[in-house]
Amino acid sequence: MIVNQFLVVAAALFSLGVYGLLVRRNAVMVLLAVELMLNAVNLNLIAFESVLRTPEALGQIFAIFVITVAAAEVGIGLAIILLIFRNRRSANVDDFNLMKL
Amino acid sequence: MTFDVWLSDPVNWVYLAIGAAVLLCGVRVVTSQNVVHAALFLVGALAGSAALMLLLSAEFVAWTVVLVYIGAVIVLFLFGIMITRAPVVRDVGLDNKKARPVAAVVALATFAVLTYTSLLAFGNTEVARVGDPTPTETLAEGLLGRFVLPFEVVGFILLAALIGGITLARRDLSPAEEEERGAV
Amino acid sequence: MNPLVLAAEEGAEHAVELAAGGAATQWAGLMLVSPFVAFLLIIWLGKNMKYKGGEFAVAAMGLNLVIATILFFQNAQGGILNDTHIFEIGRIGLFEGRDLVFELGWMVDGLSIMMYWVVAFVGLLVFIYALGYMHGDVRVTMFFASFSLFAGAMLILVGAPNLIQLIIGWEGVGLASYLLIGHYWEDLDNVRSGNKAFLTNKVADVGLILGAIFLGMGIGDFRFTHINEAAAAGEAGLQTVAVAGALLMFLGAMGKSAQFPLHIWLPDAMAGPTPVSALMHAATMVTAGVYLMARLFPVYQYMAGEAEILGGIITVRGLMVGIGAITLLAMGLLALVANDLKKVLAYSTVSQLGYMMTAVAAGGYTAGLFHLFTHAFFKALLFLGAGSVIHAVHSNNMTDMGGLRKDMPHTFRTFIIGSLALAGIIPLAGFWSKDEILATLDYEGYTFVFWVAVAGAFVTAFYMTRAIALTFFGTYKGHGHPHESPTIMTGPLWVLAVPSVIAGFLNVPGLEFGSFHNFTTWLAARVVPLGDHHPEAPDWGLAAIGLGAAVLGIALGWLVFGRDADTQEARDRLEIPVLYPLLRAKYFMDHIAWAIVGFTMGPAARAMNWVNTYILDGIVNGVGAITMALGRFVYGGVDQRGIDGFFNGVAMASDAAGSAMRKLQTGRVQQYAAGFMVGALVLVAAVAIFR
Amino acid sequence: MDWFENGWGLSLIVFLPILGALAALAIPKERESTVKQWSMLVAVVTFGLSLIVAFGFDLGAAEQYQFETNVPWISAIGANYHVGVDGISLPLLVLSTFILVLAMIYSWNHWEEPRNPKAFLILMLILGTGMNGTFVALDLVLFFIFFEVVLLPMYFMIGIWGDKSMRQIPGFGKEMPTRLYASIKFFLFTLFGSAFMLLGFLALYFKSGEFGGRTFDIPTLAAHGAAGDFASWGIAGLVFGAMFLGFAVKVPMWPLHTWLPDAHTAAPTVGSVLLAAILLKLGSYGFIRIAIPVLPEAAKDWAPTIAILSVIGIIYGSLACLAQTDVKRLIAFSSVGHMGFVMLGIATLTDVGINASIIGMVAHGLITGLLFFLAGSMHHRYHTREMSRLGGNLKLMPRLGAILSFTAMASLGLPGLAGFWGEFMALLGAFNPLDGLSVGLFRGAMVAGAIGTVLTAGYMLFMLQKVNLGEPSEEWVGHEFHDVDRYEMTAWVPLIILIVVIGFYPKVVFGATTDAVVNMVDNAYAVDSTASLDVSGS
Repeated sequence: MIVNQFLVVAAALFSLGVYGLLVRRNAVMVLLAVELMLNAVNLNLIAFESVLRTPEALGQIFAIFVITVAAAEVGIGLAIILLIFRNRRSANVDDFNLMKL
Repeated sequence: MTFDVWLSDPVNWVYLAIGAAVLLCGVRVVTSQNVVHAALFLVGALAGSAALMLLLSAEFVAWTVVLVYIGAVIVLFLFGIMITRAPVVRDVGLDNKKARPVAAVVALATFAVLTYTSLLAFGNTEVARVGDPTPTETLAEGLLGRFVLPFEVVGFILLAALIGGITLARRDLSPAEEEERGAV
Repeated sequence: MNPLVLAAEEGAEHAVELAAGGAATQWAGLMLVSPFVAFLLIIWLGKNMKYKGGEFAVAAMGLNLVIATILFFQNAQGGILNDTHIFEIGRIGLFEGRDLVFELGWMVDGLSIMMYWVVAFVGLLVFIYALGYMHGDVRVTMFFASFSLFAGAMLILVGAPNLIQLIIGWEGVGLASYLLIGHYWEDLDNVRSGNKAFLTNKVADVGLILGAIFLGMGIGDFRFTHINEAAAAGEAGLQTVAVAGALLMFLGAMGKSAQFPLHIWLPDAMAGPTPVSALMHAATMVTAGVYLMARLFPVYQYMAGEAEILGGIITVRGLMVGIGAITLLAMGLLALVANDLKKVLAYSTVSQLGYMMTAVAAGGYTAGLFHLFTHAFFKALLFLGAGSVIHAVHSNNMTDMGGLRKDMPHTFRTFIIGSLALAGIIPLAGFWSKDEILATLDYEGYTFVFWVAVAGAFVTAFYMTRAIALTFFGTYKGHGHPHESPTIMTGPLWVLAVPSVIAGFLNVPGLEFGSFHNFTTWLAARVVPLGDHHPEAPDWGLAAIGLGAAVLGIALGWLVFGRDADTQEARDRLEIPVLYPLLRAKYFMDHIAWAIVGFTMGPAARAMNWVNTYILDGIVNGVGAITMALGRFVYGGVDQRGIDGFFNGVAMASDAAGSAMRKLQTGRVQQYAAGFMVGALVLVAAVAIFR
Repeated sequence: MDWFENGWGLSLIVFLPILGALAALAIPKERESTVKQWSMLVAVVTFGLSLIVAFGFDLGAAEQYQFETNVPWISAIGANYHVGVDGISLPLLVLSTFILVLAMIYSWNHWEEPRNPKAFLILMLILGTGMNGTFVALDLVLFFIFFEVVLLPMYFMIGIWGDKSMRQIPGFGKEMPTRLYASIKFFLFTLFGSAFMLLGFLALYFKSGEFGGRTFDIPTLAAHGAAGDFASWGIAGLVFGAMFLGFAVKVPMWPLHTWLPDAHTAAPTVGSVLLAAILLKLGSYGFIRIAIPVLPEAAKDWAPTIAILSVIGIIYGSLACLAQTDVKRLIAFSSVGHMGFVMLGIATLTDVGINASIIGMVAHGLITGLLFFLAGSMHHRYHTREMSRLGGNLKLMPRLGAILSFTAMASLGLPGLAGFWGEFMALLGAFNPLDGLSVGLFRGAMVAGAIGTVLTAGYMLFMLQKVNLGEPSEEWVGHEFHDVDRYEMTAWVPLIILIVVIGFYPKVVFGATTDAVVNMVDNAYAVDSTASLDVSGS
């Protein structure tokens, strides 16, 4: 196993996330795409760690931090979406183009 | 390393199978016209990457991904989907069709750049850690030792997010509704 | 290595008088051929006979039972060592001047004799039953022809002395299964069930075929005896491929024996007539996977079992035990919520197959096969009983049944016997075989799986109580007035009830029947020692745990469904939130399978077709078309438009630039994000290139 | 029968059909039954002669050319009239004469419009000469001529009696008749390949001058190949590539297959049968007979490419089948997959693999031939091949439906029927390719090929479900369909019996081939494996 095979998968996942981020209209779907990107980053961190082999397993620790932050991000993101949905009866990003309610 | 030498290692077959599954799921996450399907495919993509992490001997992180992402975050998503009343059937208006070509180009460019840079950086570097899982102990020591401050900060962020989420999502009831609820 | 030496080394445990078989083993080949003779006779003469050709099928099976019984007794007295009769059907040159020989033939040893006898005994009874059940149905001739084809293929499978013949029989039973599941092919749903069964098995067969290639080419020989000897002797050629081969073989066994997640075909296979479900999808065909694992037991025991796979996460054996354990519990739970009587039994079958697989995988060769042996009787009995009920009420659905114990006393009593045997109530057959599995799991140290198996025993008792309560107790809810089935159908029920009660005593640890020894001795493969564990005496502690779980299941089942089985409240009690919808949806396995096939194969096929039509053909056609297009371009493009086009183009370009600039400022987050991504990419690329 | 043994028997088998065709020219067009009886007589006698060859063949010496004739022919270029059979060509020769007889029986009362039995039969006889000749030719010039002879009758068969519908070809302005498009595509494609093949032959001819005289003789060239004379030849790879193009078009290998679905779909029934059963085998036979023994080193270099293309063909052909709506086109695409297995066997360059490819060729000839017969008969009755309109065939015509089910099962490689051995042994061969070939790559090919068998089962069951099972659609209610008639039965029953016999007793084929194949592989690779071990880098 070479490290690049994992990096390529991660890169592909990240790019798919970028695609989803740009193309989706539904805000929840945009968040899904962001999750995909975050996950790709995690995969990268793990792959780097398996090459660098730091004694404290830094890559894995960072991955855990990323997971935690991602969980927080989803929670707050969904809450915001919920709020907007309640006020505008829509979860489409297209409708978020005015910074007023 | 030539391709056939690489291919003759059965672990790489496993990798190929999982990688293909991950990518397939990933593609469906961003292309599926059914929001529930997209969320379920995200489960597949996450599970696949957890499997890849297992291949990389990062057991703890892999199971964390399974537990936190698949177990918790996806449920959150499904709630989000349901609450925002997204249609759970095929929804042709889910994508901004005009953005597709641009998005595809940007995504391909991202992929190209990332792949190019990682090839540049790592070449044929072998994965050092095969079949030698990182002990959870190491992680625990790292988290509660050198990184204890960030760890606490992250925990605080999570708490803040939780409170913020509740505050944001909580519906302020009108006095009439308040009364109604009290009656029940 | 000399087989006798190996057997002697194993010591006193198998101190049976070893002798080559006599005339009976020669005649055993007749068993493999007679169903095919019956098949041809049925097709040729069947249409005009009273039972539409079923007579031939029964006659062939009767002959087989006679031969199998003679072999059985001869083997029980230690009269048969391991006799193989073969015919060469092909020979080709192989590497190093050796020849690769393809053979057909039949093998006569303890394992195959047991399978011969089960297939012949259950087969004969089911055939007789089918004479009554299928009377007046459509295409009875075709039914019996396919059924005979199945019997022949199954005997070819279990008699196979080598992997090639095993594959032939294996796919042969698959074909018969496809034909019989789709027996009522006017309804496309049944056809789809048949297709699902065939294709799921075909996926698994990739494992079987590749596994056969790995193991066979590892030592250049496809004979089981040679592969097993090589495994026991640790031959290097086999060692290199053993793990891959063993895993692939297990994949094949997972398909045929309906192990999770390849179990999805078996519940749908209930679309076939009930005798088919009884014989093929409960008693014999689906046990082929377990049989295969037992046949290649030394490969797992000596070579592949403890090997670590997937980077050391799990051992081969652990994987197999795990899959068996998942199957036995998860599928048992599904039987709790099924409303179709046959599907309850189908899920029960999958669950019991999980028991067998777990046992064989954990190293309990005898335990797994003993459960296979007893399960064949009581599960065939249950299916035939269900068929009798369905015959009477003309519905598969338990909500159309109820209160049948008065109207159908014979069916009711035999069904109770079968259920108690399945639930594992002492002293019926299922108790002893399940106990042996529990003992094996305990001995081999699979403590967690042991408790899973105990939980499975509880669930088994629970869903069988539910099925009986809904079917035979309460009040009748269907149409018309149900009647007991004719003797030709109830007869086989009572005959099957006998071994369901007593078969368990054949292998009580420490109990021997004089010169007949016991089941363990009959089955012992005397060519290669198996090294599995046999307790000296029953462990009553373990037995009590298993029995307690079963009794608890029955009690709880009766408490929930017993007296008020008809009422809605009784049914609602099961509707536990989350779990109930999950079970009703069958863990979404069908959805997942469909998603995998639907989202990959369909688009891939369309893509290939598109590539073919537009790209490959396009190149060919393009070469032809380009010449003409070039001519058109020179005239139309350059001459007519070129000069005017230039001026128009300049104007259009400036207009477009203006519009594009205006669009930049849109207020849409995603467009900003796209810009951000592009910027970041340019920076990264610049760093990477000019570093 | 001394003259027969000494080779003139083979010449009779080759030239009897064309002589019969010449004689048939003299029969007036109106006397249809005379023409039919005469052609049938010629075909049956040819088949009988090939049986005499088969039974007179010394199986103990299957690796040698028997019934051999070698006389000077065009002395200016050293081309000889050299024919003979060995264990490799014998099964194919018998298959070829046999299928011709069955095709004649079938066409006894199935004539496509414009009705002209005389012309059609004459073309079939000429085709017979071409096919038989290719399988016995032992001289490159002779081989090339026979290889090209088959083009002409097939071109006319498709072009005159083929599909009458019109079709819009992308890139062309007007619609054109499907049959013309298909026939021209078939002709040009094959001719394109043959041109390169001829270049390759000429290169061999001139190169052989360095080792004791220029020659077109295949055994002599193979001996040069075995002795390693061509091992250090710089352009050997290119020469092999040229021959590869010629043979691969005929097989056909992906991506040179696009003529095949069109030609098969457009051709009249008998044309499709002959095309599938025999013509495709000319290509793969060419690999075994010429390309590999003469240029073993180059073959080794090319083997991975061939294997990869074969596997792509297997997966691609199967997937394309799943997307088809036309029964005949589906069967045509299935040939791409099945011939992929044949080529995978050849690419392993082992005894097992090449035996697999020969039995695969025979089985594919029998099974796909039968499938095309059935598709033709169904089209004859329903006047459509659209699967969406068919259904319940088994109810409308039980016998036809039963035979279709049987053949589909054979085609998906059910063990116990002929199709199994070709697929299974090709995978078996891929497990252990020739020393020096990449084991990883070939095992990957093996896995992919095994997955291909699942796809094959998928589309065959899909086809059965659409065509055979379920209730007949309303369109056909009230129609009277005549089930299989006796001409069809006579043509099909021998095929069915052979499929079962080969399935359970593959020795019918292996008995003849194995010694010849072992001898060929040993000659080609045993010598150089010791001489140039360091070069091959195993």
